[in-house]
Amino acid sequence: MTTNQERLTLQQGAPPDAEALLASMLRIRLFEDEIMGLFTKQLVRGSTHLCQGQEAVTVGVASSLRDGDTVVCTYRGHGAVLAMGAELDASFGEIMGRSGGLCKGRGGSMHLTDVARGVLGSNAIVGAHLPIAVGAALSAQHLGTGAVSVAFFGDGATNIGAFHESLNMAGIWKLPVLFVIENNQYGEYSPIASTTPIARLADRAASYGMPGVQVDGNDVVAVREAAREAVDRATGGEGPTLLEALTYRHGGHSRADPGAYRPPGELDSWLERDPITALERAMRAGGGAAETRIEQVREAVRTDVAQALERALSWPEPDAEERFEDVYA
Amino acid sequence: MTTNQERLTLQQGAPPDAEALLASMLRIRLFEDEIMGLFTKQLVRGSTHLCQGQEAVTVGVASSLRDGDTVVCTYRGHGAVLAMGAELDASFGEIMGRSGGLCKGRGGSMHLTDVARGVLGSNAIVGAHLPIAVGAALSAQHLGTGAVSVAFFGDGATNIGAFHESLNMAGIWKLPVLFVIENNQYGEYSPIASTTPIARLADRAASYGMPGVQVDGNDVVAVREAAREAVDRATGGEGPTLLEALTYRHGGHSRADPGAYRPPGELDSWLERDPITALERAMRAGGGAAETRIEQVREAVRTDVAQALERALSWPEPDAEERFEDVYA
Amino acid sequence: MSEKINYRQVIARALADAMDEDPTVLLLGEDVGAAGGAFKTTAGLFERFGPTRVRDTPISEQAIVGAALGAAMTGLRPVADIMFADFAGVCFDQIVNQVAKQRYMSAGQVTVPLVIRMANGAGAGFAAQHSQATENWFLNVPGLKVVVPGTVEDLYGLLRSAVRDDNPVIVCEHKNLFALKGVVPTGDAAFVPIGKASVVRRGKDLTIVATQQMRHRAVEAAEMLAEEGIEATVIDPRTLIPFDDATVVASLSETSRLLVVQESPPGGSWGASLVSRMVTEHFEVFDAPPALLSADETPVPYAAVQEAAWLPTAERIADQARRLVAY
Amino acid sequence: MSEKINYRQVIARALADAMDEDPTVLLLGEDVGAAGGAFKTTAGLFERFGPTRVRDTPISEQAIVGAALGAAMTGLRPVADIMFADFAGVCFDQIVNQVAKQRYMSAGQVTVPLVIRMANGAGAGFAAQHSQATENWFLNVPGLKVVVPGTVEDLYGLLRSAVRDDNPVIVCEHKNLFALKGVVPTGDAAFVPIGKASVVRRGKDLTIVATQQMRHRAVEAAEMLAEEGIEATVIDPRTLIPFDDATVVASLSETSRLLVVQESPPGGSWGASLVSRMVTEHFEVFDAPPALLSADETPVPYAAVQEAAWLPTAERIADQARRLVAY
Ligand SMILES: Cc1ncc(C[n+]2csc(CCOP(=O)(O)OP(=O)(O)O)c2C)c(N)n1
Ligand SMILES: Cc1ncc(C[n+]2csc(CCOP(=O)(O)OP(=O)(O)O)c2C)c(N)n1
Ligand SMILES: [Mg+2]
Ligand SMILES: [Mg+2]
Repeated sequence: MTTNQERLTLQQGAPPDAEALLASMLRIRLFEDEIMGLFTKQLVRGSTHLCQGQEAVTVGVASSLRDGDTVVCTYRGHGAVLAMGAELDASFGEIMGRSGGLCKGRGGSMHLTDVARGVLGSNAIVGAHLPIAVGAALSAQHLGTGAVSVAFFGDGATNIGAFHESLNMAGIWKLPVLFVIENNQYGEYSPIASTTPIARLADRAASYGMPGVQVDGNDVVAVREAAREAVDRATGGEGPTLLEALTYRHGGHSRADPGAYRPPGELDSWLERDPITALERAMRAGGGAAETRIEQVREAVRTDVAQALERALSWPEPDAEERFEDVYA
Repeated sequence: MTTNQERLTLQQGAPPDAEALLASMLRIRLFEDEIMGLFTKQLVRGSTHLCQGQEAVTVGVASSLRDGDTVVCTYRGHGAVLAMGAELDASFGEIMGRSGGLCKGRGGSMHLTDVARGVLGSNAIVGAHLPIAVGAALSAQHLGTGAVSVAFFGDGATNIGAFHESLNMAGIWKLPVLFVIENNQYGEYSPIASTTPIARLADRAASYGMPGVQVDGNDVVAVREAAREAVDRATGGEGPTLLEALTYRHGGHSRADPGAYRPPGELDSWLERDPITALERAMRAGGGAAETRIEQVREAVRTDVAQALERALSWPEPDAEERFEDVYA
Repeated sequence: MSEKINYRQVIARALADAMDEDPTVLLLGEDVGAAGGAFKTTAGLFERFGPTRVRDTPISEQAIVGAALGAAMTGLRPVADIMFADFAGVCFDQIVNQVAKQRYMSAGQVTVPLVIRMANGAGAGFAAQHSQATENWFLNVPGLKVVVPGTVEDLYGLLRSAVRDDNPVIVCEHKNLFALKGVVPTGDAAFVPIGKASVVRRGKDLTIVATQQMRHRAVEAAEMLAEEGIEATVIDPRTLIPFDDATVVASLSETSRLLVVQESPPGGSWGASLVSRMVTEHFEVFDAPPALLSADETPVPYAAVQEAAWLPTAERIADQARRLVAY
Repeated sequence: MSEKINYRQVIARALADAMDEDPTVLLLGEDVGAAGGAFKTTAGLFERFGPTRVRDTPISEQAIVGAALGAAMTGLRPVADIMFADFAGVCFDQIVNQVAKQRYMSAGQVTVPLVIRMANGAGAGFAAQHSQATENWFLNVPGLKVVVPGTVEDLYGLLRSAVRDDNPVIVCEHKNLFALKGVVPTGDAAFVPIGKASVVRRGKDLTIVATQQMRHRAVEAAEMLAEEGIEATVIDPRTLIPFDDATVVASLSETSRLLVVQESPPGGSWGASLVSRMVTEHFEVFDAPPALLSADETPVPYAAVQEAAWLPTAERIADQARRLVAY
């Protein structure tokens, strides 16, 4: 099975496009921070699932994709959707149920969709989007588009039936799929070890005749490198890859979950490995007025996020009658 | 992963209880032969799935079980049910929809159930009985009965979601389950290689932290030995085992399927490895008037099956009004 | 093509014609390819269109339906076969939570031109897990269309319309009608619009609504009744979602008596839903209580006498009709 | 225990009392243990009864329901929690083809004392895949019982009865009623029989039938109507399978006007099924067309104004009632 020993990582220094990667990760981080605030202000309905701490996974993978490639993700999908380039204001708007939202307010926090950017949908049923990713890959293979299909999902999702059926089908048909496990160590509140009898989830790839690769999910360069290899395999007709990115969600599972079930010190040790700090550290190590460049990026993203939120807040709720639209084509 | 190198097989000679094993396998063989005839005479409705050629798997496993152990199997379950000791006449009767049937004619060929003999049910939904087997094992563990739960299923069933969820749950809870793959090389008409990207299905056990054992499914002794080891693990609190028995169905998938999709010569090569002939060969090699003993067994089983069928044919259809019974307790 | 063809064979013809017409149409399901289908309903397509357009799948209904959905969202027009309709149970989430909702949740960003075929119905001795009228499982789930063809012509015409439709369409092929014969018209005349009922027989005394196997028994009953001077209109809705209420109402305005016959238990059924719509919206037309003749409220029993008794018969339909007319 | 307790907390109390009563009662589901449940409805049980009786499971609903079924067939009384009711989609085969049919197919050889809990309903902004009235998915499947408690007392009483019942019982806990308060009687008085409706309010002018969230809106509507001199009877069936028709009929014989209110689309719903039974079996009692007020025929939208409009409101219930009485 492939391992990530020889693969390029942040240890070898920040990549040329470090600023772009930093901006993309910061964009997600600040976006999610704002959503938390909006939720407590009751501007977000139902529930919301944030991904602070996991930004390097979605940004790393997204940065390995080309136009035409597609992504499906979960209810914890704000990061994936933004990493694919979705507008901040339309994303804020959707989560607040405003007319200008990505889905005109009809989908909400768990269903962000931006087909123009390759995001086919965010799914609120654990594992249910994996078969959909297989289907997108089937189209790519059948139509010869050369596109790759990516599915982001959690560690807990590897225990549901749809995971098994999807990897098996993609394996037997050698479909161009990247199955990306965002292993943040927990389901909702259960540590993965309490629900899964093996430690290395990537090993499940062996059941489907595909490589299983484990990578530091807080190292955006390592993630991108692993994703690129998988994209090359996929486009080369060698089939799917199961990519396990080890990461951590800084917050709770959803809403106001304080994450009390986490052993003391665990969060701190992961905060020290914060993917954004890690990239900035590498940039600084590279010198070249890194400090100013980092501050410029931070400032720019802060402004973008603030202005986008302002715009979204100014949008009206959708017309109630619009609820009858799009049930059928 | 455990292999069956060192394990006892027919090569080391026929076991002391060879005659009992032979009788049990013959009972199934002749029963199924009669069912084929009854189906063509339209005395069996819908469809029926026969297991000639696979007798050593169910008989070998059943002979490793103790009172209180339970079994669930598939629509191709006549062998498992008979191996557990179900009466021939009641089994014939059920398949013909007679009042004296195991389920009073309400279940039919795909749903033979004989709880008194530990058969909790035969299932017509591929894979759906695996979670039920997990539940029976959960009862055994929770109530401390020491019972073991067995699920027989096919090679094709290893690709359905319920397989994955069941093995994972049994693995994490270390439940006393034997997951027995009757690998007869085909789904309905598809060779397993056309639907499954790996050759050795037992290897899937690795995803669930349990041993995966492959055994010659046409060697009743080898099957029993492997099953005994699994039973010992289960009762010893070490958890479940995935046991893959390599075998072959001599007939088609169901009804009048001629099995035309099978490469020429394949059936013949498996007929040479017929599990019943194999046991008889070992008995003969052991000498001791084997020929007469074999003939006595054959004669006795022939008579039992013939008389049981006669009885079952004499039974009336159930009363139509009985269809309203047992919807609720 | 004016020669006779049966309900089983016409499926392969309809699919072949659809595949000829549109290269993005692709079939997937267990043994739909090399084996020609568990019911031989796709015989010959694998040889003709090859393994990439006629795909044998693993036994993985969630992946079959979900992959078909993903493919439909990205440029193909897949036709997924889940064999016995009862297997909709193992992929129910994909059908009701995914296929039915993707377009709505995305506010129209995705389109789902998807057909899901399944063999429904009782009467052939397949017992409790292989005989259900699963068309009733989808009635409460907006976003799906459901067709239940009862003749060779309707099966061909609705299957062709389903493949051309830009929405998910569930096509229920009744496994007890495979031997039924018919003749398929040529050209566009062969297309049967989704959502349009057919008036099988016209009579002034009562309106009988039934689908598939029950439609044929209803016609049988109507013929018995005719000999007694009772003239029944028999309507086959052919589509359950969207349902052609107008045709039923038009008939009721003449007969003012309604008898709905179905081969499933009454709870949550299309028949109960129709009766409810008719009385809540057209109460005045009724001169007698509407009647709903259903199968028993039990799983489907295996024994021949029990399954036969479980299903409404032509005799029982006629009896119910007589009581209604005598009311 | 006469202190107030809410709809969320009473679940843990009912389960604790059931577990005290019977050592074979065991809970399993995702995060029902250490975390006390995704909705905190099992808080404290893990600490009190330990990890073998309160089992955290992998995210594997098919295995959860199937394991509970197998355990129920072999001596335990499992209570399976599948969290949001919409997840019934991923284990639908286990519920409708396995749990509902094992006893029937075996001709009574097995008994299935099993409870499946799920949080149903809309109104809280959980959007299309987490808000459905899935109680309607099970109506066409004989072999199951389905209860839909709308008050703290009914939830406690029905959950206790469900655990004692020797049949599979689906308990729908409405996620928008968790804050509702009530007082649970002590002893046997606390048990609510499965299959018995409750008459919430008596009036001579019309009969309103509604469950859970809609039951409370119906009462609100009835109070508005009372101020106008319209007296409505409000009936909460509490159980959908088996349904207490008798109580509805008794009321109709006084009011002869029926209004059914539900928070799902009409197709295949319990409301349509009830209307159908009432008119086919009790046509004479009606002086006006029965009315069925349902949610819209669309998936559940997320935006506040849209979801609010999707659900019947007290105002719309009152309007419908006025039209009915004026008929
Ligand atoms: C089929 C299904 N079961 C249960 C849930 C409830 N649920 C939502 S998130 C979640 C935990 C998922 O854990 P994981 O896959 O690790 O993803 P994460 O939330 O950690 O990103 C669960 C159980 C669901 N949405 N769908
Ligand atoms: C969920 C489900 N999908 C499909 C089927 C139809 N079917 C019946 S038997 C069978 C093949 C099963 O193959 P395998 O698991 O190898 O068992 P075998 O029949 O070879 O013993 C299929 C696909 C089914 N019964 N249930
Ligand atoms: Mg996780
Ligand atoms: Mg097989």
